[in-house]
Amino acid sequence: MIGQLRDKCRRLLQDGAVQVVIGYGGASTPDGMPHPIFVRRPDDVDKLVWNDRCMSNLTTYLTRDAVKALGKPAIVVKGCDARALVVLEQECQIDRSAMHVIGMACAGVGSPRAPKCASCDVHVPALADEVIGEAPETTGPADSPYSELEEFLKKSTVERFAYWREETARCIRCYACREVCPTCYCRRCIVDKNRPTCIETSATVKANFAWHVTRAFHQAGRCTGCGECTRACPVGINMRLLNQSLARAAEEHFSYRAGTDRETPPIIGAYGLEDKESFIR
Amino acid sequence: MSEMIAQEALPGLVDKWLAQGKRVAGPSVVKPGYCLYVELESSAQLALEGFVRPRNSIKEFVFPRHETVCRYHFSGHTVETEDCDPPQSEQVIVGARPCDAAALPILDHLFTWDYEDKFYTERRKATTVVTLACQTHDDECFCTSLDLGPAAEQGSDVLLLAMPGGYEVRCLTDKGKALFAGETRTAEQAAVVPPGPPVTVTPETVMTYLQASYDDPMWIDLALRCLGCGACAYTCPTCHCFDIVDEGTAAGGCRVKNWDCCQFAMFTQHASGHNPRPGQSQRQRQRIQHKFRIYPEKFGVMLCTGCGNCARNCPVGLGVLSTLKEAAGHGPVEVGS
Amino acid sequence: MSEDFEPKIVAFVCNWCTYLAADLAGTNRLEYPPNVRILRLPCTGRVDFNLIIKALEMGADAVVVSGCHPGDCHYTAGNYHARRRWILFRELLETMGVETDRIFFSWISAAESKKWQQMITEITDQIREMGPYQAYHEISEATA
Amino acid sequence: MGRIGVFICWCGENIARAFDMDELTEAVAEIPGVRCAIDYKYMCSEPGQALIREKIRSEKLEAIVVASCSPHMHLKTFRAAAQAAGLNPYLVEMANIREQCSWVHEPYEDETVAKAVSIIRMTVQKVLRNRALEPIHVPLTKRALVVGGGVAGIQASLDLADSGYEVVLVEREPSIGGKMAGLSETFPTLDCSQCILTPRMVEVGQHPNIRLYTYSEVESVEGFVGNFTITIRQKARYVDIAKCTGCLECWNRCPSREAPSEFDYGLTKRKAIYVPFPQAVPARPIIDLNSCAKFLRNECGTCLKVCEAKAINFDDQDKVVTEQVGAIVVATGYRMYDIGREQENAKYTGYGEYGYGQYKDVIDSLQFERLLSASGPTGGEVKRPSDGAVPKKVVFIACVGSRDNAKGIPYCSKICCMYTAKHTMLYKHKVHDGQAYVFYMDIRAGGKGYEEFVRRAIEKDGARYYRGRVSKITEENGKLIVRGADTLTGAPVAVEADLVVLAAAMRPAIGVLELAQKIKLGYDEFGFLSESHPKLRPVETNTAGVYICGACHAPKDIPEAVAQASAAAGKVQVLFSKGELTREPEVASVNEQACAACFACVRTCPYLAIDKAEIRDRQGNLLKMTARVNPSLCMGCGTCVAVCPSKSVDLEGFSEEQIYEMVNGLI
Repeated sequence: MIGQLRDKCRRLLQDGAVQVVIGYGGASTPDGMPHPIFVRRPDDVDKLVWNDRCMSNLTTYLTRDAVKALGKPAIVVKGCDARALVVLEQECQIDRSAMHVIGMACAGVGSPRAPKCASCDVHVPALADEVIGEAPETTGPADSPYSELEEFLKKSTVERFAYWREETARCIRCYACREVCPTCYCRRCIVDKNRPTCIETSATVKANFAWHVTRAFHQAGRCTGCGECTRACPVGINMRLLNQSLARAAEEHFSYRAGTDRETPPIIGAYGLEDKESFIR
Repeated sequence: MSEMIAQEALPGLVDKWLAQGKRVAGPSVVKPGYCLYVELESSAQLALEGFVRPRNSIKEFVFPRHETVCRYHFSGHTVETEDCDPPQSEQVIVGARPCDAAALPILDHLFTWDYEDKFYTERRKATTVVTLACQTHDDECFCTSLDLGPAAEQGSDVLLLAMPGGYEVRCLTDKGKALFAGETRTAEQAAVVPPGPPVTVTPETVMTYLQASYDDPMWIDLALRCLGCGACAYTCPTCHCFDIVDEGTAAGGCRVKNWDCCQFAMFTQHASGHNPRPGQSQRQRQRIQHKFRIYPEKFGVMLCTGCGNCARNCPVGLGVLSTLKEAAGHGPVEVGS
Repeated sequence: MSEDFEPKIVAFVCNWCTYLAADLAGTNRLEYPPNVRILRLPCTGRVDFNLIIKALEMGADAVVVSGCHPGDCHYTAGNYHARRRWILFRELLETMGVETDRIFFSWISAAESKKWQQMITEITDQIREMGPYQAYHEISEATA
Repeated sequence: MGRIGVFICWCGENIARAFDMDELTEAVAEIPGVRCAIDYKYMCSEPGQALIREKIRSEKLEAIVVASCSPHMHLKTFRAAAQAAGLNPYLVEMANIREQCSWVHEPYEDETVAKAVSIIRMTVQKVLRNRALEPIHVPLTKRALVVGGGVAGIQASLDLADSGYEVVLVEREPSIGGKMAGLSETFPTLDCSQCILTPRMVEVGQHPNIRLYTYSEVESVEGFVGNFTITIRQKARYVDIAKCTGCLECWNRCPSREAPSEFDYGLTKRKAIYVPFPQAVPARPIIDLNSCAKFLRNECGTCLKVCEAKAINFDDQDKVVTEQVGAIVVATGYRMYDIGREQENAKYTGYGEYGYGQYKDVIDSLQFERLLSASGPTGGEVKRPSDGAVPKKVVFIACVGSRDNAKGIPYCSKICCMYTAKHTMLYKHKVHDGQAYVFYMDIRAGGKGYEEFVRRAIEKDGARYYRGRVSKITEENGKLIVRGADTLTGAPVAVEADLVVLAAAMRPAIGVLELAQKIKLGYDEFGFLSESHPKLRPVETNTAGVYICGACHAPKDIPEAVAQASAAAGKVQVLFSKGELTREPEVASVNEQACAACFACVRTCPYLAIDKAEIRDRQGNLLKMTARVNPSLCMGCGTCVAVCPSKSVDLEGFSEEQIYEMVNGLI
């Protein structure tokens, strides 16, 4: 696979079809996680690597000015990462035709495997210009994407609140969750807006709670479940649960799964006359 | 010959401090894979083995991420302000890593050299640091490159070193002595100081390079993958930037001091809209230049203890060590597939 | 529950239906408990979830969002957009353990002054029964 | 800290009976930012307003709060008072302590008093963040586009043209006149339809203020109220109507007569070059490609030879023209429900059981209008299509499609009861020994002289009415057997008819949805265009500057369509009555630097008031994309603000800051 990937990227760069390949490169330690690299010369394609430790969702770089300035990109994506491309395209953040998408067939990443991999149904990326590697033999997703959430929801309201109180109390407001997220691309995050202060910047439980509500809800109908926020969090806040909760709601109420359908408009900004209202007095 | 405390006696001592009303902080596994320094409610939470070092640093017990420095409230048409005092209660940080403790003298200097920040100094005065020498290290550790090591004593009041059956107790200050008075017994042998990580860079070469490389395009390349979050700075034992904001309602509010990070675009954003460090490359350069050139030029000491937290916590594996290696001309370690 | 607990209820209402219903309740002298604080907004479509959180941070024991019935929005569709967001937001609050039985959504037309009166009376009684929203008040006061 | 004046009104006893007004005023005076708090018995009275004006000046107030009744009651009053004192009117807010406090809560209770103070505090918090605003001025092109040249479009065009405004009238067919031009006589007065309509058509054709585009369609609509750019496609007619003198020699000499006449609904044939009907406007011919030998087989060319004006042009092409207008009136009218089996939409099922399209003598009511018309194929004599015999028994079936959910339409088509009565009457007047039968569901004859008209058809002209549906029509021995039921007697009814006339439901004209999408109009599930408000804004739409009239909105008869057309014209005149448009400034605007250009707001805005825009540097390089609000279209609902994740769009008058500070006032 890696040979194919390097050959392809070498050709793309040699032909001038792209100016930069956004891929995975060497780790700082032998067993470490390959980190994002930006290959601009055909001679450097041998720096590209591919293994099951390629965690990063590189699509987060597509909206960054410094990366955009490098010229037309080729980007290496896993199936789960590619879903973000759909969201970015729907939200006018990328021009799909102005990039080359190299999809990597993937049997799962992380050791132990990332939680998302158990429910993976995108071993082969959609929307790719080509796919490198063979689809792994699977018998479909091993697990529901919402099993962790469903287990969690068995707790009482009081227990759930106590859980989030404890989780969010640890938050140091480093915003790694925001920065690593491909669909958190605002130029000025609401939390950085101080007239008015919707969410205080202090790392208090109150403000942290409000921040996590906000981060999660801004992903409603947009989060593609790549799990980068949770992976990036230095203090281990389980944001995945919150994302799952909204993804499940979108699927349940609006039959919508973010990043799977280029044609259906995003659910926020649209409405249905028949939307549920049993909870409305 | 050495003073020691038995393995099983240490938890009891921690609980004793707690019973004395002290605030005690130490490493604790809050969930699998996440060992953090936290305020302990009992010794049962304390974790001293099974990890290289906690993902955060002890700075938050002397320089908390959020602190109220004064309060104000409206009274009719006047505003009344009320100064806040830092807590005076004694605290013990137990199980600190030498690379954490070594940051304290740096912070001590920083918070007092031109203005005494009483919120820091009062807390610091009331703090006793019980450091545990490192038994292990990982590839991100580079304390030895900064003249520190697994049993470095800087900033510690007590240094514990693992030995069979317990810990050798080296009381380095009066505060430390007081804390362990009557709690130790004499042992036949002394603990063996474990080896530290290999020296990989030298401050001198880095300094020389940084002095010459302000406009090196390396910064642009290097910063491409930087996402601009604060995971490195907020878990760094020496990073100390903060932001002062007012938070309040129609009744009044408080002026608070919160951690801030030079990697945020907002950090240097002017009210005019101008930003002197508009891109991530300028911000990355600033972080490295500040730690390894600007600060040492001014105060004679590097703003880094080689703990490696930046690299461990960076979502894209960008730590100061790899940057320094690149800066020193060694080039980053590349690992093929 | 302490006898003198007075629930603090914040209502975000649209200018064209529920605000007018509350006006009409006044004109008709339909008495209800004074615990509710009404914030007039142009449309339920303008009500962002952050406002609900902010109200809880300010010590609200209950939050009401109310506007025109579906099909009656002064701006054609603002309430439909709002409804869709509430559907999603409620799920998030459920997951986070926020007491969704303290957060009320309703459609009250300009003519339904009686409904306004009844709803506010009921909610006030219910919250008086439930007591203050202690769990949220606690996190609002906790520092870290 | 602000210099806010708070004026607390007693409203006689209405407010004052609930509070100790002195204490309330003292408490309010203590609210941070309040410069002075003053109570008065009737703040809205002239002395009250004078007090406000005086204090604004003497205390140099920066903004004021009037604590009294609902803003729906007096906000305008107090804003005007402030303006008279030189204070920008948008720096005035009201605290509603009457409807929402003193009238509904226990007087003098602590909680009641606390609530009043709280309401005022929140309002002070808000007004501290109010900004002085100026009305928005929008330039205005005082020309109107009318789409559709039926009776409604004609009426709207003439009203506008007569009041001095230029009108661009676009009609899809080769002539204006619409459905009404083909009708015989009109209920309830039995005036000749053409006699009343054709002079109006001529007027349109000759009016100096009307630019008429027939055989043309609206291709695109860009812009917004006051400033629309319309692209119109003039379809190739192969006759240059500017050169054509209307001698109609071509028509006379054309050898082809193969094509079914559109005007006669297929009851007759017409030539390949033809004028739709003699009174057509413009009275100029058109060549039908599909029946002309020149186009089909490259033969003939007779018309070219005989035309002295050299107006025939076989190489004619569609032309696209653009027009600038400030307002649009949509009057696209209706079409009939497709009665036969063939349907373009699965929702509508048709009436296969009635044999329409299968039996020649089962016709629809518009065809019957042609049979009754003096200008029709039979010269006004009632002769049935199959053999030209005069039918002695004619069955009229009402509600064919209408009010029949099973057939896809639940609504009443409104005019069928009346024209069916008219049909029986006109038939009787022409065939004295004939008998008319009517199957109906209910008689709906609301309207001036309508009920009397139906009674006349029954009582004077002897039409036999059966209240019941027809289940099936069959043909036996040259007769149409109409089987139905008379639900009033409970007996089955079978009539041996010579002719059956079906009163089909009205549906919106073909293509109206495409037009609605171009103009961004709402429509219902049947394709009828949506008015802005059913009671108060019946001819306005949610797209500012666009109005609707006639049957494109809902089934209606001629008087209603005409009344609505005049109403729409009136609304356009109101719009055009000022030099430019002035709008309330409480609209949304985008912080374009902060905007991430996700365009959630664009998707959300009910008024399509937000556009995707580019920010370029001086060299023309694209710096970034941004959302941009068109203040001439924004209605100020603020839905965009709620969906903007970064709050880069904000709404004047209900800004983020104002609202959050109000919530911060909830102490």
